Amino acid sequence: MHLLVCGGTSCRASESALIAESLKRELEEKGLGNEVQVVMTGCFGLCEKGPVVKVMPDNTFYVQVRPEDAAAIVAEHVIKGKPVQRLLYVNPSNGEHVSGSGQMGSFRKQIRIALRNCGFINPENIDEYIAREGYAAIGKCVTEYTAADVIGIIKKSGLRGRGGAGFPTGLKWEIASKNQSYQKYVVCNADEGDPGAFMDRSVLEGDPHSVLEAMAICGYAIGASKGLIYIRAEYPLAIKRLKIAITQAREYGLLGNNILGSDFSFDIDLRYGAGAFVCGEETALIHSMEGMRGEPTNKPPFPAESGFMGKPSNVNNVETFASVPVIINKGWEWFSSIGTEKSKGTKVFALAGKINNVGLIEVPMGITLREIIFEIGGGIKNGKRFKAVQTGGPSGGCLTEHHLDTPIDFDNLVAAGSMMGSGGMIVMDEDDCMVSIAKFFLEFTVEESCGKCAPCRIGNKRIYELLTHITKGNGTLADLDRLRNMCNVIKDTSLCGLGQTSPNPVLSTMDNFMDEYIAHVTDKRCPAGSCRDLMKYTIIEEKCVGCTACARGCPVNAISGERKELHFIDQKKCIKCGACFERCKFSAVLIN
Amino acid sequence: MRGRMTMETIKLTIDNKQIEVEKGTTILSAARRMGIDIPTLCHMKLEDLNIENKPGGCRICVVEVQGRRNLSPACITKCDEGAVVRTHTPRVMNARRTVMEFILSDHPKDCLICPKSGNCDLQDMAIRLGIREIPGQEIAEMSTYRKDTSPSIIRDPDKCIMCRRCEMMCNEVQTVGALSAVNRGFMAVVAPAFEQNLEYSPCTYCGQCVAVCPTGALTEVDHTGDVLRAIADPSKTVVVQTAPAVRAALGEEFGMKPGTLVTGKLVSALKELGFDYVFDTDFAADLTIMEEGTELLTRLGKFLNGDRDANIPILTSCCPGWVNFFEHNFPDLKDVPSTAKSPQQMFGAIAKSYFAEKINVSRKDMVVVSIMPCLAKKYESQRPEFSVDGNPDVDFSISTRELAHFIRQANIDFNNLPDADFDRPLGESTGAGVIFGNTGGVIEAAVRTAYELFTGKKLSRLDFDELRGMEGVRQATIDFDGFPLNIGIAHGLGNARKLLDEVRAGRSKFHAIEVMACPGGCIGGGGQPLHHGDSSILKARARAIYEEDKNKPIRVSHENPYIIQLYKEFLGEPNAEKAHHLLHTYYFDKKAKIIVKQ
Amino acid sequence: MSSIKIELRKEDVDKINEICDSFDNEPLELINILHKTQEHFGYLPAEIQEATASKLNIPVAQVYGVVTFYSFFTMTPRGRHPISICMGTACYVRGAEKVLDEFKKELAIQVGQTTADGKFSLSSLRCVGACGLAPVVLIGEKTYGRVAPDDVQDILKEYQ
Amino acid sequence: MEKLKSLTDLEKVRAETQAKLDLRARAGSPEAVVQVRVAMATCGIASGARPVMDFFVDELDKRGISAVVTQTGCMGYCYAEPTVEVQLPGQEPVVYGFVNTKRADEIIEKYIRNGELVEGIIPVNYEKID
Repeated sequence: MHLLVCGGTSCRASESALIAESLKRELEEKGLGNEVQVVMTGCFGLCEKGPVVKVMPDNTFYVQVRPEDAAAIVAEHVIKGKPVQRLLYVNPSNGEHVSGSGQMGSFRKQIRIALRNCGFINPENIDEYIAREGYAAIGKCVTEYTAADVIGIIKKSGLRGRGGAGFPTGLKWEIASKNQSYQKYVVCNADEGDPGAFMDRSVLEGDPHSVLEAMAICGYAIGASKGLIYIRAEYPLAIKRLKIAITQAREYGLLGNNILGSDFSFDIDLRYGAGAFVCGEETALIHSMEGMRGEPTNKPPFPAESGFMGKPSNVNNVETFASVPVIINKGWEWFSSIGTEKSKGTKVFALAGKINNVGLIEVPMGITLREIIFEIGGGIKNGKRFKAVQTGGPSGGCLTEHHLDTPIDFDNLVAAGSMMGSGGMIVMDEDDCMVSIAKFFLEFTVEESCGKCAPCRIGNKRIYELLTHITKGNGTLADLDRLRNMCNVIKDTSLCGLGQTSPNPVLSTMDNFMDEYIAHVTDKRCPAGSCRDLMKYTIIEEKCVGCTACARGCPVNAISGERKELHFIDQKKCIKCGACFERCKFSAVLIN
Repeated sequence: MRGRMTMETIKLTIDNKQIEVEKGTTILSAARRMGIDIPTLCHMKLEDLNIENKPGGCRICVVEVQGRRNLSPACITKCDEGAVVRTHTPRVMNARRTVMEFILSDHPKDCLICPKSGNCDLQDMAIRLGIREIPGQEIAEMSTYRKDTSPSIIRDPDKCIMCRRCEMMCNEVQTVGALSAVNRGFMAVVAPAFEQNLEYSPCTYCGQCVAVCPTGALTEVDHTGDVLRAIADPSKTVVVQTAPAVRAALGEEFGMKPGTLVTGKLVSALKELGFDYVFDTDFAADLTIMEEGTELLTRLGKFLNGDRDANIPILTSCCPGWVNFFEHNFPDLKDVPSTAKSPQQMFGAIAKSYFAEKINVSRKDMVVVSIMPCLAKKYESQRPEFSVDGNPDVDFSISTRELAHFIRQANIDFNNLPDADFDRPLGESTGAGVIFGNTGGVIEAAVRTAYELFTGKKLSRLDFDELRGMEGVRQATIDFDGFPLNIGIAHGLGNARKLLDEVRAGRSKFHAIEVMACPGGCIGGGGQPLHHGDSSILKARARAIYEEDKNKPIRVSHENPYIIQLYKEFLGEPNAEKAHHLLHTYYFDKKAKIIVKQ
Repeated sequence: MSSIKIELRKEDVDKINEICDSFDNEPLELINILHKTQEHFGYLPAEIQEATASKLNIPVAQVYGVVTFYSFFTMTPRGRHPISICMGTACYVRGAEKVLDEFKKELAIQVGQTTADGKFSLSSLRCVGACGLAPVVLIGEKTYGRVAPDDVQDILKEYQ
Repeated sequence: MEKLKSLTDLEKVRAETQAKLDLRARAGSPEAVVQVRVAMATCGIASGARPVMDFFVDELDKRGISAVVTQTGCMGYCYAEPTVEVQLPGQEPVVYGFVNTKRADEIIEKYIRNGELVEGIIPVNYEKID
């Protein structure tokens, strides 16, 4: 028998170590030290109910355990085999105590649909994929369904594009299916480029066949016989596994002519990106696949009308495709039962930043940010205060404490001034300056703008310059008005989605953290203490012992003072490198 | 052409006014039809020439379309049924102004000394939008690049606004491929490969990039200073020749209606400027017809005798941009074009030999200046094979635009100048020489002469309408008294490429092909007054050229008395030894070559 | 307009021709061709672009336009130990910028440059997807996770 | 590989593979083996999953434990990479995080040999759909 004690960061903070000790002591006292082991584990993703203790092998789950509960657990459960009722998890929906973790599904925040095979199967072995119902969906499509049936199922499932704006996938397929052409293309957008997003890569590395199968299903639905995966050249492992998967699928005849004995033929090739974020935009992606500069063109015409080689093309991203086979297998009713009214199913997020459990998570639409950050994510690193979470990458915005309980779906995120984007979710704490964060994203946009249209090419550069100006303490209140106007115009006039969303990080931080902008321009102060130019290092008279360590360490000789006497920092010379702060053993250097 | 059928139409409202347009019409053209002049910067459309630039990049033409989240660019947004469009709401005006401020924030402010000043689309737009300041300019970095001067064209990429017109002309219309958008984002700019000089690119110096550039990013090399110094030098006899297309366009620079012929004033102005002899390139055009026509008939004779190596079709060779083009792209066909020099170079060769002897001036004391609608002529005049002991046959070639500047600088009131006549002997020309300025003109002039020489009969008509027009590729069969002569005509190098590909493949059915590098021919040359995207200007010039032809007493080259005299006194027979030496040339293989190192 | 002449070794010309042939000299495959070419030569200098353009029968300006559009393509040879610092958001909020600054300082080069001895080159890249290890630095094939500015000297010492 | 020409062919592959996997996992079955799955996505490899996988392959063999070591994709626990899932016959799989060769050794000796759980387990925190 094992007693698992959650050693996740937030449980640890609430005395999980003490609980483990108490349990061990109780077991020793009862002479069970050798038979029952106490093991610390990683986070259970239930931090709000922590600390948690799990009893193995019967999977009983205790929540909000205190060190003094150890005696009861050992005496009642370990010795008598009777669960301690008062410590059991209470199902919030019916108020019943739940004993086994098998019945506790409802409190697990994650459901894995797109990631269903990631971490389970060997991605380089097609048999393992097939063992988990792989290629059953395309089999079902070609034998049981018409193309219109398939489109109908996807439409009714409510699946929306996971790549950004959330366009209904079924509708997209329908449009492509209606455009007549002897040749059509299914394109998988695997040019995942948001800084901080890696869900597509994980799917391709962990479950490449699900994408291949879905592309074939799409091909069947829209009447295309050719698929292309546009993938970042920076993803060598994903490319390798895709190539293996394509080869295996061809060997089994699951790609190629007359799939599973039907009239339907479909094959897939790879095309490589070469490091241009804008190629995530579908018209740019298509130009890039044609060997050209990845510059977007005005829509309409949409790719469904005129795409790759001028032929009707349907572009979806990796995660969207990965959700498709399950929908066919388990039915649209099942899929649409998950999620919110307008956003069905689950969404994969790459949870990163100042959070304890950095990871790839898949959650049902409608979950709150609070659940993601404080339960699945295990809360903020180093016990700092939560400040904001950035979603949607360079196209998205920052959400704050006020949004913690907003159910997450496509529309709510947009209403809150951000967007789903591809699913990067970067958590920030009190040390992060929101002006600098905005600047960081704009620097990215400036770097990645294709340069075709003037507002994006020049305007974003001007925003970036103004933000830099502000973080250096040279901004004025009037600059903030100008900043907002520039942002609005760039959104309003840019040619493609990149420019139309690039000011979002600025606008959303201005909306949510205006006080920080104002502090930068009027008080010349960075509240988070991160803008170097706005820092001021001073020496606290009472604490300085005159050891000269700071003066010796100053690279620009900005510190003067005799030995054993108070030292002084010349603000004009100071380059704010922080060397004095680090060297002072007496905490006599003050940063403000 | 499609038959007349009922077009599907669309009704929409622009600025509270209803309009019905054909399906597929853009908001921009619908609005313009209603007299609503939505401003544009990158967009350019040359009607009837099938040339359109519409990257939707500048975003100046944005308008508000009810129900759309963002503003829409009028130039590429098609009208929707029932759409409600507004072109001057506060939102639109603010966006347009802010975008313009962005563009100007990355553009040098040296307008006062910019070669484009006063003739710049960007400047006009700044004036139109009433831009008075550029907020944030003091912290705005500007994108800067190396400048480049070639024999014909100056590039100042700092002034590039990425309208992509030059790139479109160079790649889509001309298929030259010297220019491309390079780099990304803020540093994106149009440039030759490796941002090297045009000299190291396949540039033909056709100057169409310059002709469409809305700013001072692409301009011609200015040789007026050299000309001024030559005129001022008492030891030099300065001879000027002026190309046919110049007289049909120069007036525009002085506010005259496009299509106004200013031949007489042009001659007066050149005399006022102090040129010693004012001659006409049309004379040399007549000479070209003598040589090229003879060459055509010789080759045709061989061809009709079954000689498969007779190099039929013959290709015209008067256009230097075209010559550059085939040297780069079709060096394998370099025996196919006529070996006749261009009129400019024939003129130079004759001026510095026949005429210099006549007036007893040594070659080195004579300066030949040409006024050309063309920038490639600058390069052509500098080709080493067109010089004798380092002394070029044509010393300086200046464009129509440069001449206009020159006239203004010399305090000449052009509009009130009296008409004057060209000097003789090299100023006398026929209608055949004049029409060299239009696409199809060279071949028409050649037909007029070749017909009479081939058949020994007089032509009953001199106007060959079947050879005229603005279609990019045209063909006609002329009855040479029972022999059907198949003629092909291309203007624009992309069109020429189509015909040349056929020649290369041995599929061409033509006996003679005329090629002009510039759309419309020389009247649309890279050195002409800027058309600013208005193709009606080109058509007016073309009409003027044909009008000049009609008014000429002699309209066939071989009847030009001074040409007859030239052969009698000096050259002997067309294509004979002396003529060959002075008036013919040879071509080079200029395709990029890979040299294998061992 | 003067004729362009470029010099290349025979084996290099052969290699370029072989790569282009393997894609049927199809200009639509330009990006794939450039990937293969850069994989072989390590970078894409002007001569190689000229030879590729010539083989594909497209303007070299077009090739250059593509090469300069995509950050994956480079015209300068990379160092023997190419250093890439991830500047994804996760790495950024965990201090990647300071790590990058430290590398710049230690190597005295800027992003996109190579040290004079050809040993190191410095680049920043978008998310490598190892956000759990942020900030992440890649040197050649090796990944360094949770890098602090203080670690930079020690890391570089491994390559002395 | 034979081409699969019908749904029946596909079902046959599915059933055979599943049966094989089931036999491996079932306690007491003649083919029962210890199954070790190493998360070998980019982030896992970047964190050192490859030497860990090699260690399991070599050491399980050396120590005479019949086991199948395979690679798999990202399990999602980026903060705890490298992660390894160990499934003893007849038991629920257990995921271990922060596995280096030292911890791998501990996992082999304590958990695989003796069934004693080792510290550093990552509890499954999501619902499966099958």
